[in-house]
Parts: sequence; C-alpha cells; structure tokens
Amino acid sequence: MENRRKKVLVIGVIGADVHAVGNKILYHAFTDAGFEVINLGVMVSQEEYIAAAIESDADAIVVSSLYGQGELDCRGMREKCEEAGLKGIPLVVGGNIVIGKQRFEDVEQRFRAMGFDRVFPPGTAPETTIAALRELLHMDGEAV
Amino acid sequence: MENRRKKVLVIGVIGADVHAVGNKILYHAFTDAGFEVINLGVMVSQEEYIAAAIESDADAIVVSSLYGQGELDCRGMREKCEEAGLKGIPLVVGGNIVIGKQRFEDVEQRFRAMGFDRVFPPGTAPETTIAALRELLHMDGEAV
Amino acid sequence: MDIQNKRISDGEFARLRQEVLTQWPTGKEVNLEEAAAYHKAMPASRNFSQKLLAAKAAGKTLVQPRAGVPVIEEQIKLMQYLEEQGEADLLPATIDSYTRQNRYEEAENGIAESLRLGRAMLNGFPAVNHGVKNCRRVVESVQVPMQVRHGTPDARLLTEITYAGGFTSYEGGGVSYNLPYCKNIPMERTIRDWQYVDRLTGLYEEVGVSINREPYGPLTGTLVPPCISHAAAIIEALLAAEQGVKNITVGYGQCGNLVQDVAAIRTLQELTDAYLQQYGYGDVAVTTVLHQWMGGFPADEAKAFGVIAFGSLAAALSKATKVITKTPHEAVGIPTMEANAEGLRCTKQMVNMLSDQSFQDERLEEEKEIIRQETRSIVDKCFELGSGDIAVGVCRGVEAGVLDVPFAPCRANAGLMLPCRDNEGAVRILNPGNLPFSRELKEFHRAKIEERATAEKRKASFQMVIDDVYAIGKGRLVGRPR
Amino acid sequence: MDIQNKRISDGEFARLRQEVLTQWPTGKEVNLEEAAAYHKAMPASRNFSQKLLAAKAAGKTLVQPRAGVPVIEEQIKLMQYLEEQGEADLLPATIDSYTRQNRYEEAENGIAESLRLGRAMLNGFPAVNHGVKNCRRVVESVQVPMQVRHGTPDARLLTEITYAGGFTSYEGGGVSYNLPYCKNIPMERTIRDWQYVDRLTGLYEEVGVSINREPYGPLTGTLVPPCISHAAAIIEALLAAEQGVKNITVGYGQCGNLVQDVAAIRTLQELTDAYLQQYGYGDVAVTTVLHQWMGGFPADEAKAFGVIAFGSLAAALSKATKVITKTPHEAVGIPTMEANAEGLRCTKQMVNMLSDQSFQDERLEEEKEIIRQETRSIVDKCFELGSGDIAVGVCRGVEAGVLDVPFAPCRANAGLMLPCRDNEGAVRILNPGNLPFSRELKEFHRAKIEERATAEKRKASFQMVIDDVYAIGKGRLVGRPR
Ligand code: B12
Ligand code: B12
Repeated sequence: MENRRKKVLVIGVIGADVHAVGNKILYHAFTDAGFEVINLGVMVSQEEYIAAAIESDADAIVVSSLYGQGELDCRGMREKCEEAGLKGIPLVVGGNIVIGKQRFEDVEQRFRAMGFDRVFPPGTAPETTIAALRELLHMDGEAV
Repeated sequence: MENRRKKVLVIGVIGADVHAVGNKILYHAFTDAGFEVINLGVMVSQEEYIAAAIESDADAIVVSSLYGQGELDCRGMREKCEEAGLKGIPLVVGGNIVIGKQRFEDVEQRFRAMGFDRVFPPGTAPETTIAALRELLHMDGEAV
Repeated sequence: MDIQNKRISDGEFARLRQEVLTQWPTGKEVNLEEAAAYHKAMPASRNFSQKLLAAKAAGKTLVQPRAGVPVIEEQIKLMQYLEEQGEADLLPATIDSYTRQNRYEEAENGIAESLRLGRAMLNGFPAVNHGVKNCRRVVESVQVPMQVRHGTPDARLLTEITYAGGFTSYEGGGVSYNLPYCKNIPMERTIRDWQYVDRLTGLYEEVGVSINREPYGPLTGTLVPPCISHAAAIIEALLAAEQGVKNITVGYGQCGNLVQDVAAIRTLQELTDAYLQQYGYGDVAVTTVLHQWMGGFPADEAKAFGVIAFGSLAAALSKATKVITKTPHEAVGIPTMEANAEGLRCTKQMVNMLSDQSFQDERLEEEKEIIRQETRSIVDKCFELGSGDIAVGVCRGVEAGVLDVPFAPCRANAGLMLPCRDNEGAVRILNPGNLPFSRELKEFHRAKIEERATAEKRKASFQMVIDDVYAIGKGRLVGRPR
Repeated sequence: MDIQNKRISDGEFARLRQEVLTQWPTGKEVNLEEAAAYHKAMPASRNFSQKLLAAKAAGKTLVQPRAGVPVIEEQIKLMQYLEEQGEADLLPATIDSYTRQNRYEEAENGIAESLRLGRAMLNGFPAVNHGVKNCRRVVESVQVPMQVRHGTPDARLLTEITYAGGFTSYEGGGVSYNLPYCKNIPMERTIRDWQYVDRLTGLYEEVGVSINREPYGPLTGTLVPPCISHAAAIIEALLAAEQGVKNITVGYGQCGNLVQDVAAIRTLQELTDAYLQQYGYGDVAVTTVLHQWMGGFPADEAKAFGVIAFGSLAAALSKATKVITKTPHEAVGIPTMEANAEGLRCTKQMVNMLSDQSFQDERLEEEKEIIRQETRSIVDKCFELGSGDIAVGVCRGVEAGVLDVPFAPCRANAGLMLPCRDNEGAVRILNPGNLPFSRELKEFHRAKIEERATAEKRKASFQMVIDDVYAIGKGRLVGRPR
C-alpha cells in the first residue's frame, strides 16, 4: 500500500470565475487527505483541465464553479474529454454551480446529463467531498 | 351641526385579554376624533359591552382582541345583543383576532358569519379605524 | 387582607394546599414526595437551575423561545422541533390566557375546539387541564430543561401541577404577574398567592430539588424604564428568597438604547445580589435574562428579523445569562413552529458572533449609576412604606405610584408616570408621577427629554409617548415627527 | 509598461478612446457631449454624488443592494422592486462575470440562453452588450441614483457605455479590481486602464456632471485586515483625484469586531481626507461605505438575517455614509428580488433603529491609532518604492508584498501575509509577510494572536485561518476548536 502511486486530481475553478478561497482550501484538504493535486487555480478553461489531466495521467477532474455561470462553462466538457482521449475520466463538479437558489435535484440532473459523474450542492464540506472522491475512485479500503 | 349629539362608542378588549396599550391609544384617538367613548378597558365580557351600550345608547360597539382567543370570545355576541334589544347595533372587531398568521379573507368571513359588521386585520392604524367608523355610522359629511 | 414578608408556616401551607389542589380535578394527581423523587431521577441536563449557573460561569448567553399550543401531541412536536431545528438551549411551555385567569372550564372548551377544528384555538398550553402526567410527557420529550411561562395572578394550582410535571423553572411574581396581567386584583392577593408559589419552590429546594424562579422582567413591554422593572424584580427576589427559593433569574425587557440596555442588565445582577445579601439571603444564586423588544413589532418579517437581531445584540453585549426570543410573526400572531425556530436561529447566530466581544462604552458607568440611584430610591421607599416589611411595602408602593408601571391594565397600578425616549433612544421619564426620585434625578430626566424636544422642534407631550409606542413597528427607535 | 501618476493628456486619451469604443459594436452609441447633456437634464435626485453628500451632512446611512440580471426587462423589474419593496436609497447594476473579463461574445450567448431558457444564465447585467440606450431605460425606470458595480480589470468600454447610459456612480480601481478579480493581469495594466476610467470621470466633472467613484473596499472579502483595504482605497483615491475625479466613496468590508469596524470606517474617512489634502487634492469630497460581511455566509436564511443585521450594526455605529447589503440567499446563489428586498428591509430596520445612537467605546482611539500606523506604513512605503510616484509605487508595493491581499487569485499578488482573528474577533496578522510594519506593530499583532492561541490551547497556525474562514458560516465569529 505504501508504495502505491497516489491518486491524482486536477482541480480548478472553471470559466471567468475568480473565487479563490474554496480552491485554496480544497488544495490544502485534498493534499492532506493523501491525493496528489494539480491545482490550476481560478479562471480555468476546459482545455486547460484536459491538458493538465493528460499530462498528469489524472484519476479525476474536480471542477469548481462558484459564480453561477457554471452551467454555461461546463457544457461540452465531457465531449471535449472524449475527443482528447480521456475516455470515461471521472468528472465531478461542485460549488454554487447555477444561478440562484434552485431545486438541487433539477440541477443535479442537468449536470449529470452533461456527463458529470458527481454533482454537489452549495456548501459541501471538504470531508464530504473527500469521502465522495474516495468512493468514486474505489479507494474505500485504502489508508490515507 | 354644533349641537348634534356626539356618536357614542363602547370600546374594550374582550375575554381574558389584558393588552392595554392599543386600548388606551384608541380611547385617546377616538376622543380626539370627536366621538364620545365609553372605555371598558381590558377583560371585558360580552355582557359588560352590552350593558354599557344599553346604558349609553351607543352607536356602535368596538371590540378589540389581541391575544388570539378572540374567536372563542366573540362567539354568540350578536345573538346576545339581539336578545338584549340592541337590534342591529353595529359591531366591529379588530386587533390580532385569531391564533397565528391566517389568511385574512378566511378570518373576515368567519367573524362576518358571527355577525360582525366590520372585521379588521392586525396593525390597522387608528386613522383607518376612525375612517371606517365614520363610514359605518354615516358620518361622512360631518365635521369632527 | 393581612400580609407580611414571612415564610408561610407549614400548617398554613398545608391548609392552603388542600384548597388549591381541589380547584380542578387534575389537582389530585399531585403528590409532593413522588414528584421530588421524579425530579431526582431526572438527568441533570434537564435541570434549569444548573444549566443557568453553568452558563453564567462560562459567560455564555443561552437562547430560549416562547411557545405553547393547546394540544399535548402538538406541544411535544413543537418542543422537539424547537430543540432540534431551533437549537434552543432552554424550552418553555407558554400557558394560555384562560388558564392564566383560572378559567379552566373555558380552557377545556378551547382544547375541545382545537381538536374539533384541527387548529389552535387557545394562545398557549393549558397545563392545569392537561395535568401532571401529560406535563411529564412533554418534559420527557426533549433533552433540555423546561420552564413554565405565563402571566397568572393566582398561579398556585398551575405551579403544583407543573412542578410535579417535571418543569424546573417558573416565571412570575406578585408584582410582575399582577400589574400587566389583570384588571381588578389587589396587590395583597397576588403577593400572597405568589408567596405560596415561592414556598412550594422552597419545599422542593428543601428536599434537594432545585427549581429556578424568574420574576417577569418586561412588565407591559412598552417603554418600561429600567428602574421600574428592576425594582419589581428585586422585590420579587426578596419575597421569593424569604420563602426558601435559592435560584433566581431576574429579567429585563430591552429598551433599545445599547448603553442603557447593557447598564440595565449589569445593574440588575449587581443590585439584586446586593439586596439579597443585605437582607440576609446571600445564599441565593442570581442570573439574568434579557427579553428581546417586547413592544409592538413591524409586520414585515425581514424587518422583524432586524428587531430580533437588535435584541440579540443587547443580550450578547450585556452578557445576560439568557435571552428570550421573538419571532418574525410577532406583529401578526402566535408563530408557527418554523417561524419560532427562525427567531431562535437568527438570535443564536447574532449572540454567538458577539460572544467574544465586550462592551466598554465610556458612558456605561454613568448610566449604571443613574439606574442604581433610581432603583434604590424606589425599593428603599417601598421598604419605608412597609415599615421594613417589603410585602406590605410593595403593596403600598404600588398604590402610591412609587412603583408605577406604564400602560398597565390593573386598577391597583397608579398609572401616573409617563415614559418616553430621549434623543439617543434611552427610555426616560417625561412625567415622574409619584416616583420617589431625588431632585437631581428628576432634573436629569427632564434635561434628557428637553434635549430631544429641542432636536424635534416640538414640546414634550403625550404625543411623543404615542409616537414612541409605534416607532419600532414603523422602523425607528425614536418616534420623531415626520 | 511605462506608468506614471499623471493626468492622461487629451491627445493620449483621444487615441485610447478610439480603440476602446471599437471593442464592441455598442461603443459607437457613445457621444460625450450628448451624454453630458443627458446627465444635465436628469433630475438632481438621480445624482449619486449629491445624494451621498446630503446623507453625510445629515449623518444618515444610506442603504444599497447588489443586483443584476441578464435581461433588460428583468433588470428594470428588479430595480423597481428593490426601490419600492426594498426601500433602497441607491441602486446598482451588478455586471456579469463575462463582461468583467471583456468576454462580450460569451455575454451575448448568456443573454440569448437566458431568453431561450426563461431563467438567468449570467450572474449579472451585461451592460456593454445592452448598450447606451438600454442602460438609460434602466436608469430612467427608477427615482434613485444608480451605480455600476462589477470587478473588471479593464473596464474602459464598460465605463464609456454606462456613463453615457446615465449611471452616476462607478465602482472599482486598479488595485481593488485587479488582485481579487483576475489571475494573470499585471498591476501596471490595470492601473493604466483605471487611469482611463478616472480620466473619463474627470472629463464629465469638467463639463459639470459629477460622477461618484468608489474604490472597491472588501477586496477578497475574506479576513482582509483594515490596513490593507485602507491602503488600497487611499491609493486609488489619489490616482483618481489626479485624473480629475471629485467625488469619492472609500469602502471597507466588515471584519466583525465592533471596535475594529467602527475604528476602520472612522480612520478610512480621516486618512483618505488627509492623504488627498497632503497631495494637493483637497477639493475632493470623500464619503464612506461599509459592506456587510463579505465572506462565507450560513446557508440557513434565519442565520443569514443575523449576519445581515450584524453588518447593519457596524454600518450604523460607524456612521458610514452607505451600507451595501447581503441577502438571506447569500450562501446559495444570486438572490431572487424578494430575498434581495428582504436583506434591504432588515438592514433598514437595524440601521434606522441605531441611527440615533453613538459608539463611544473606550478602546476606539487605540484601535484607530493602530489602523492609522499600519495604513500609513503601507501607503508611505508605496510612495517610497515609487520614488514619490504612487502609480509606480503601488505596482512595486504589490509585487513586494507591501500591499498584500489574503486569498487573492491574481499572480501579481505576493500572497505572503496571513490574517487571522484575535481573541475578540478582530482581524489581525498571523504572518506579516513583507508588510512594512514597525517592530511595535508586528509585536502588537503577535501578542493579540498569542492571546487567542492561549485561550484555545493550541498553536497559532494555518488551521486557525481555515477555521476563521468557515466560522461565520458555522455560526460564530472566531473559529475556535470544538
Ligand atoms: C468571498 C466571495 C466573493 C469574493 C471572492 C474573492 C476571491 N477572489 O476569492 C468576491 C467578493 C471578490 C466575490 C466576487 C463575486 N461573487 Co462571490 N462570493 C463570495 C462568498 C461570500 C464566499 C465564497 C467563499 O470564499 N466561501 C468560503 C469557501 C471556503 O467556500 P466555497 O467557496 O463555497 O468553497 C467550498 C465549497 O463550495 C466546496 N467546493 C468548491 N468547489 C467544489 C467542487 C466540488 C466537486 C465539491 C464537491 C465541492 C466544492 O468546497 C469548498 C471548500 O469548503 C460567496 C457566498 C457564500 N458562500 O457565502 C459568494 C458567491 C459565490 N459569489 C457570487 C457572485 C455572483 C459573485 C460576483 C459575480 C459578484 C456578484 N454578483 O455578487 C463576483 C464574481 C467575480 C468572478 N468573476 O468570479 C455568488 C454566486 C451566485 C450563484 N452561483 O448563483 C455567491 C454565491 C453569492 C450570492 N449568493 O450571490 N465573491
Ligand atoms: C405588548 C404586548 C404584550 C404585553 C401587553 C401589556 C399590556 N398589558 O398591555 C404583554 C407582554 C403583557 C403581553 C402578554 C401577552 N401576549 Co402580547 N403582545 C404584545 C405586542 C408585542 C404589542 C401589543 C401592543 O401593545 N402594540 C401597540 C398597540 C398600539 O397596538 P395594538 O395592541 O395592536 O392595537 C392597535 C391595533 O391593533 C388596532 N386595534 C386594536 N383593537 C382594534 C379594534 C378595531 C375594531 C380596529 C379597527 C382596530 C383595533 O388599533 C390599536 C391602536 O393602534 C403584540 C405583538 C405586536 N403587535 O407586535 C403581542 C401579542 C398581541 N401578544 C400575544 C400573546 C399571545 C400574548 C400572551 C398570551 C403571551 C404569549 N403567549 O406570548 C399574553 C396574553 C396575556 C393576556 N391574558 O392577554 C400575541 C397574540 C397572538 C395571536 N393573536 O395569535 C401577539 C400578537 C404576539 C404574538 N405574535 O404572539 N403582550
């Protein structure tokens, strides 16, 4: 177990979004939890995520969107991943990913339809996020 | 006009209700507005209103209820008035006359069905109250 | 009626008790020994007195709602909701208004009608009608301590039933549950009936069950100057202590000026401690409660949240041991459990955000000194009028207008004093009536109100008082002319 | 890039202008003379500068929301609603994030998608795409003055269009709309682009149209110590004044400790006035704005009302000229117009209830002196680094970490300084990085944080910072370990 390669996450805040606080804290939390984290910071384009994921042979792409325009920014991301050869790479998204207070079930469905594997509501705690990633990446038995 | 008898109002807070502030202010406001006011204060029973109205040959009975139990306290008041010979005396009620935040249309209908001529929602200002009484008592042309 | 500030003898108490317990059938469910054993078996976390003392030691402000509904199952649901969703530290059963006037027949009808119509027809929880066993069901349904909150001139049977029912705190007193809460009852009678309540509390204390007693601070909730509510609270504390009460929470209703509110809570603690000490009751533990604004509220819920937060502010900065909350429904009607919990959570947030901060205003000491002098002048005058007996003295004091509550409905109240706000919103005295104030104190109030009158370019008059009554409901503290 | 704190010459401005106005088709709607005439024909009640000065003179705190939606008709509806139902004294158009990054194509798509789906797909009002005529429709739909609120590093075209569109106040500046609002843009560029904005404002002033400028106070909104936002505000005020701006509102985001917040607003006014005076801009009128808590909010609406009231408190007691409100939806998403109006009304109630009271804390002077020394050390060091030129100096200062914004996303920011709260919740500096503080100042901060560390029985560390980031969202001010 000790020698096994750490799981690699590419993280960043998509679009024209500059919300940096959560991103800095997630970097810290993911690293602490034993992930290798490629942090692209804020204002990340779909292309940048994909390039970084290819380069780092990433296990998942973690998209943050806080500012509301995530629904526009995330469209077509799954298709771009496929085209770039990242077939089936886990895509997760969280933050305040749509405009305004909406029924989360609807929001979740919309992002699922866009090809995201997991969709999280506002205020999801780092602990919850980490637990979900461990489950998604089948790390349940692994030490951290 | 000068010599005409002032309109007489019997006012008070019904039931086991001790809310005195609005009652004191209404007394003041009605008097200022040119009414003759028989103020029975708080904790007034139906019988007390009726006795006072008979004694003073009142033009209307103004029932306040603030504490929520007005719906129980007001039941049967119209019938008691009729029995006592106060046929058709205008009965008005206001304050916080039922328990909790209810649709006012329902409340109004319930009290109308009990025989109240006018029913007022919480927070009705003295000016509004006075205007309504003037209208009810056909004092529209009268000076104050 | 012959009255005295002296512990009711065991014989006399037993005699009264027989009478009290037969006022309504549920009285026969009460058995003091069994009840004491019940209390002792209760987890310590449910004891009000202890929770208050722990909070005081930790410098915490606990949060408590008002709440009561007629049907038992609904009361249980309400309590559980307020505990879980409202994060309440302490819970109440607010008693309905028929029970408060001992009209148990009407309360019974109210319960029946509530069940029949499927909606509450009473404005509170009719504990007497529900009896001991049902009270216990409520108390046992939650983890936190419970208090009886009411407004009952003769609360003897209610006390018997709710104490046996597991409540560990009890609001009220012979002054504070007379003048604002009835019309025709003489002071002697309520003082006497509340001696019974306090004696019963003392009896529980003697068998090792501590029950917290809380003189009702806000009185009419409408422009009551601190000295008036302080005097009432201190006198009720002294009367309670004589009967053997050991754990007392003195209360105050927010007036709205921060310096005055903080000064009020601080002096309330200090003066109550001092008077208890002076009169030989140094072993009584004293805590404080601030009531969020008790007068007319704005109907708009967002504005009501502002008023709720305003009260939380005063509670937090004064470091009151607990705060009693209002709800966004206040101006309209008894709140739903959701609205009630909202008031609690808004308060929690505000109190907690301020809990690490202290209030060190330059004017605080001066304001405290004013309140001290005013309060002492009233309490001491009552002692004087009673020739040293405060039970006698308070009755004479009320009659004389020495202790005078604004807007009180009770005939026993003189009603000569008129309060209004000064230019910074502190509640001052426009017309002192017969308050036994020194010339300096009267001059102080006059000058303060004059300052406002000048600023508003009008004479100080009853119109100013009316404007102040409406002010907070209309979005301001001081009722200035438009 | 070559930069200097000197008024842009007319020739240079004209050259730049041609470029700017062709960045997007709506640029050709702009005509300065026609726009000036339009402004002059507007009722005085719609002029932001004048309304602010009147409020300052009267000691009033005005209330202003954030608000912006993509579709014109919806923006009009929103503004009217907030004016009528929210009782807003001032109104904004908050610009969407594509426009902020000059991505007008994407904004166009966002408008189209919003129309197609019947719900907002942009987080604000895309003023550039809507153009001058549509802006005027919005401005004319309400009685109160309107401001553009955004976060745009290169805001030149947006300014042209919205000024011509009738807005009379404009937020932002070369520091405050760079460091928190972008990733890769060099300071020299934003300073230069904002000199353009300020020069344009100056040109309007010169033809008799006063437009208010507002450096953006809260920066990242997350544990920003007063000295940092003060330094940024003062420097932007100086830069603006040089370009001919005459009416400036300096801003500050509530930190949460009352003494610190009041001291901050008071010193912000005082220091800005002093620096403007010192550098020859004594004719600039300065007012202040307090932003209600700008960091993470609690998701629960009742608790959010608590935080809103908390910010209103700081605004009222500090007597800020205006307060920018949050809403009960803050933690979740762009508010509905109803929720936005609720935030406004809660604020109005709180601000008005406190308007007659003054804050006279014993510690106020000491706290003010700390902020003065800190701020002066940063601003003066920037002047030094620029050899007397503050445009050069601020770029070097930011690079060096002399002016360092916590949690800023921009690479230009040094990011060496770490803030955290002290034991009373004031924001202090855990690690000063390269802040040019005296040894005494550094010692002051160290001691304050040490006091908290001792109380919490843990070492001061980054964990404390993280705990503080979450604290208000979790119902407290100081992020203490559980
Ligand atoms: C601070 C803040 C700012 C600062 C940001 C400073 C900076 N550069 O970082 C400033 C003031 C500059 C700002 C600007 C703006 N903001 Co802002 N901001 C906030 C605020 C108050 C707090 C955000 C924060 O830092 N929280 C603390 C951190 C720790 O939490 P977090 O960001 O939520 O991140 C955590 C979780 O979301 C989660 N998470 C994040 N990503 C992911 C991904 C996955 C997969 C998972 C599972 C979890 C997860 O984990 C993180 C760590 O705990 C929020 C509202 C709120 N939450 O209270 C609004 C908010 C995010 N902002 C908002 C908006 C709209 C804006 C602006 C457009 C201005 C405006 N109209 O008001 C601009 C946008 C600028 C831009 N181009 O991006 C909106 C978004 C609305 C929406 N989605 O409908 C919010 C929700 C406020 C609101 N209700 O209107 N903002
Ligand atoms: C002050 C107050 C008290 C004081 C009263 C002091 C006193 N003796 O007067 C105290 C603290 C003692 C008190 C006690 C109680 N109160 Co109380 N009280 C209030 C409060 C906060 C303000 C009332 C007030 O004085 N307003 C100022 C005056 C000027 O306005 P007003 O009373 O509304 O009267 C005006 C109008 O209503 C109108 N009006 C009055 N009568 C009429 C009649 C007509 C025909 C018209 C047109 C108009 C009209 O004109 C008046 C003058 O402007 C209100 C809530 C609120 N309004 O904010 C609750 C409120 C009235 N109380 C309430 C309750 C339930 C109680 C208690 C049972 C305790 C409890 N459970 O909380 C006890 C009842 C005791 C009893 N037996 O009556 C409830 C009633 C609930 C309901 N109807 O669903 C209210 C609404 C609070 C709430 N939301 O729970 N209360």
